[in-house]
Amino acid sequence: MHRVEPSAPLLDVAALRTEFPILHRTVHGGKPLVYLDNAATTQKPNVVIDTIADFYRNHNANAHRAGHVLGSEVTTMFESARRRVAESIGASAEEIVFTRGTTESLNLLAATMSGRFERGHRRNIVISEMEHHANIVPWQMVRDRTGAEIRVIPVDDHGLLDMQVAEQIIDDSTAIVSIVHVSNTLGTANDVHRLSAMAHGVGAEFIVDAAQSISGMNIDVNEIGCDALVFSAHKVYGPMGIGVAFIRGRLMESLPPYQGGGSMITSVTFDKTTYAEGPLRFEAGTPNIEGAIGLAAALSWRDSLDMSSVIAHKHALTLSLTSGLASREGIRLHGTHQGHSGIVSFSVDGVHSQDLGLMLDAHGVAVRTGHHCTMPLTARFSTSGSVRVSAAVYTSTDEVDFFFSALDRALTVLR
Amino acid sequence: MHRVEPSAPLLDVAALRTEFPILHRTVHGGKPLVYLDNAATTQKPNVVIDTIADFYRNHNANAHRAGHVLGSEVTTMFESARRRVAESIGASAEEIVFTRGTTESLNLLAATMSGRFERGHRRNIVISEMEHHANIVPWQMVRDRTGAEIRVIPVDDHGLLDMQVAEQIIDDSTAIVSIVHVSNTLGTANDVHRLSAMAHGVGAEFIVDAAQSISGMNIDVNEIGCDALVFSAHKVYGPMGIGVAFIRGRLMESLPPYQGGGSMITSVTFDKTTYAEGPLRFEAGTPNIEGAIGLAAALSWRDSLDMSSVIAHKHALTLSLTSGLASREGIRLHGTHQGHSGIVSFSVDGVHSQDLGLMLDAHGVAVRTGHHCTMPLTARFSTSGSVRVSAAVYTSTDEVDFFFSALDRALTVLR
Amino acid sequence: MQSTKTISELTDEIGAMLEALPDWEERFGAIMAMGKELAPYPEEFRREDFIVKGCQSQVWLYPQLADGRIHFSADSDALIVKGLVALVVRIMQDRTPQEILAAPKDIAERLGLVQHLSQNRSSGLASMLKQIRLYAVAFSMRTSS
Amino acid sequence: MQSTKTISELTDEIGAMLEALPDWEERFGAIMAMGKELAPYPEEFRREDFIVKGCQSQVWLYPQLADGRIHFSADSDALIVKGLVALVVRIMQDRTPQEILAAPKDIAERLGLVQHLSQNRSSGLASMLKQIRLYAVAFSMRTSS
Ligand SMILES: Cc1ncc(COP(=O)(O)O)c(C=O)c1O
Ligand SMILES: Cc1ncc(COP(=O)(O)O)c(C=O)c1O
Repeated sequence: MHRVEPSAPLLDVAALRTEFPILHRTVHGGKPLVYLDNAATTQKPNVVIDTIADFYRNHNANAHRAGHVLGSEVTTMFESARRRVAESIGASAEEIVFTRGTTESLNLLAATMSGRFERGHRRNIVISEMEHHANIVPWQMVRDRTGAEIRVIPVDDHGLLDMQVAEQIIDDSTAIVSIVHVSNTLGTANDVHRLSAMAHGVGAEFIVDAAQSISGMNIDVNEIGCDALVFSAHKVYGPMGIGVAFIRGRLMESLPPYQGGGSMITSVTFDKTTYAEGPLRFEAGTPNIEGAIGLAAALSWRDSLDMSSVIAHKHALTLSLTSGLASREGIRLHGTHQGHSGIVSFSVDGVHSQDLGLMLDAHGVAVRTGHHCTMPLTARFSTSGSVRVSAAVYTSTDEVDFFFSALDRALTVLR
Repeated sequence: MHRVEPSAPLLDVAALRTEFPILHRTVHGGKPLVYLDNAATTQKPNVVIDTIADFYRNHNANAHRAGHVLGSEVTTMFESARRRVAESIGASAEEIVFTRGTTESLNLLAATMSGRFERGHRRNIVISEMEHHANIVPWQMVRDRTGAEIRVIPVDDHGLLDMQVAEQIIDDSTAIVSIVHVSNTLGTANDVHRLSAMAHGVGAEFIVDAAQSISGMNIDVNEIGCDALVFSAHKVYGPMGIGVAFIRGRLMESLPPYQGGGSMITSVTFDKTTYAEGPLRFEAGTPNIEGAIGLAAALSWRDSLDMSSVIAHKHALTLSLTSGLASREGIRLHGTHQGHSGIVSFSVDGVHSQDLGLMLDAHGVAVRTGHHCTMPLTARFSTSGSVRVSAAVYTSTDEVDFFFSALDRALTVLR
Repeated sequence: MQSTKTISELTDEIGAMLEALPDWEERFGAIMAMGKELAPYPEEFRREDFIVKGCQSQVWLYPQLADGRIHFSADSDALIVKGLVALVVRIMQDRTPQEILAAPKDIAERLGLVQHLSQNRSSGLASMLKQIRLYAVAFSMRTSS
Repeated sequence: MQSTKTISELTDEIGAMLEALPDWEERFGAIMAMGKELAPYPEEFRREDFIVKGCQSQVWLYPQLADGRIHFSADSDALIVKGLVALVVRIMQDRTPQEILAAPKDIAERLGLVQHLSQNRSSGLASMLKQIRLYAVAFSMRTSS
């Protein structure tokens, strides 16, 4: 987690909001939309929408294979997008694989790394109790195929990983440690540096699920020291259907291909096929070029903001949310982090989370309720799921105020 | 292949072209773009571009999981897109899985059907010599894992499948027959009805790669009788990063999940996870909702055209191309179909296909050269690859004329 | 008690009633009020087998055949969803399996403004309707044999 | 023969020359003409080992160290690509491995209008430059040891 610098220049949220057309729409016959479901997906600024439209209006072709000018333009755009992604996380372009999203990135890693469990003495993978299903189910599939063991770092009542248990279960029979950077349900930021050191200390590989951290912090894969890091474009102001698996060079070289098809081969005969090197080996078929270019535009937009101001703004929002909730009776916060993820989950005694979500929606406030694709974690804190409020860089303090007035009204009706 | 009806109303190509902004751009300093690489990817009409922009400007949210109004809207749009896709190929919505494209669809099928080869007496899969790498490599991966045998239907000098050999090698030890509908290299349309009957006659399952046929013919999965059919949106005027696997209900029920993550589960604990039924089981993670909606818009656009007119127009283009090429000296057509795919490949004695492609590009004419991701097939006809010209519904006869004048000029320089 | 109106009539009537309300807060209020009028759910049937799958909250639905008509008991741990299942039960209560099977397929849509809820998978409206239809199929086979 | 100009100067010069041509037909003409001036490729080195990977056509590139400088022979079965490899060889011919390794990394880009070709992976321009660099690394290790 980044330090919050009190001296950071104030973010001009009103100006930012003008760049997001959807923030000006109304719902349910005239109610302003108050979008607080940003952990599910973020909205897109004009520059991303326009980049996509411009791509199809002026450039569209298939990359890599074409000998014509459109093809060259598009290959340049696609490979610049790869460099742009690499730059923004401190990687090199050869380490960036484009996927459909975080989920596919983790499936790709799980499937191609599963050989780790088939030979040698390293027989377990360590994840945590706060993982998204995307970082649980692919490993369960590997387990079912290879007999690998899944070890789980538990979460304490504050919503923090139990690092003492982590120290114990990450041992020299561990092949992989794969941990979420910022929890999509609790908003907790995990100490990935320490986990990275633990993993490497026993010779295991370390994977970071950065789906929720990519939009609100500067990420440097070398500073973290991870072997792989994954995220989705749609959670960082970019389009759907595109995501990233950063895979460190020496790890990438050791991995077999994932899907087969065009682009990922060097030669094909019916007897024998040889595979391309580098990221192309993992990008079978026509890639989502539109998506890659849209993602690059989104990351450039993100990088045009002063990150310390973003952090200060989201820290302030997070504090208003947690303190406002804590001051109301009968509300239980799930996790008590004081960070800047903008994500806060809670439940209300005697009120079903779904009722609360629907009532808030009646006022135009969009939040998420349920298990948030983290069933094991959510079950730990509440049987009826939780209400999750998640702010983005364009969330205004007025919106947080409006959320609280809607919450109070909803609770009056529901209790 | 559809019958070409001579009475079909004439397509108003000039009017169609106004809907495609990219067709009005110039390349290399003022040369009008003559885009004849449509088999690689098609251009997008305004309605598709606008649908995508509108989605992000006014609706964007994550589908399925949200309890708020945006989420409901988007779920409705996403599931209507699924119904739209289903309708346009005569399937039911529960049989439509959204993937990244043809390549992923075939990988999904190969991976989830690979159990077929691990038990029982059916130990081979039949493909053809004219398959795209996407319908070769995934099966080779399955072969390497399970020991399955790959049998190949050869192609004759006319570029047609040798159906006599097909009859012999499709036998009661065949588990799957997977064949391209229209060859992306030769333009040949295969007799999928007959192949379907052959496959089912021995109790095998039949898969159709419709990547090239979806844009230019009406496809009805029941009429073909296939068990699965796959295609990419970007080849039918739709966006990149989205495709379809139609999987017939009873086949789908029998398949294990492919990737793991959110949406495809019903419950997750660290011990045991249960999977959703229907297409959602194969759609782990946030889907490419933008893409699905864009694809639906593209299919609606396609369906707004009179298909018999499209076929007549593309038949005429195909005939001009083949007859124009045949009338020039030293040019060898690869395959001699007289169909309406708009795809024609050729090589020129003593001229390297790449030189020809680059020279045509110098005049603004975009064609594809090389192996077209069908190495085994291309190698059969020429060692230096081929030049492929591929027309779309918006290709004008003027463009074909321009292609021939550029070709003549290029050959003068190159020979 | 079975309504004297047809399934179709009752659906449109409830749809119109909900639509007439000024906003969603009121609509949810009306829906929750329907939930409060539900007869208590028999505790012996609060079992896994009678849970309707595909709802974010727990929904129980228990059918009983008497005199050729299906009588439903229902409950949910969430108030709005309990109201929704009450609404559905009110439409379908004490009908013959044949009546239920002949009911229009677009009940969710015809509830009009509830479309928001019906498209919202977590509300489970579609799952409830599907479950009722499945029970009707099962009972119709039993009564006809 | 090694040019009296530096790699960088020669690159810019060729870039400017190509750019000055009115269109791509002429540019390809000029490039093909360079290909025709290539010394014949020694048949004994027309071997798999000397094929440059990553080009759509076949490209052979054979390096020889003499007096501390690398002399390249090259060929291709396609005319334009043969011109391209001739162009690259002209810039890099008879240089020391150190000179080659110190050469600017953006030669492809600085060839200016050839950018179209350099981004066009099938032309293999990037692969040729990479292969030359690899040979320079290999020879520099040999000369320094
Ligand atoms: C016949 C055929 N099959 C499969 C593919 C692969 O499609 P995609 O690259 O969109 O996955 C293509 C196109 O490249 C094709 O033409
Ligand atoms: C922490 C985390 N991991 C993984 C995912 C899965 O991302 P996607 O659905 O984009 O594949 C999400 C978002 O849903 C997430 O928040």
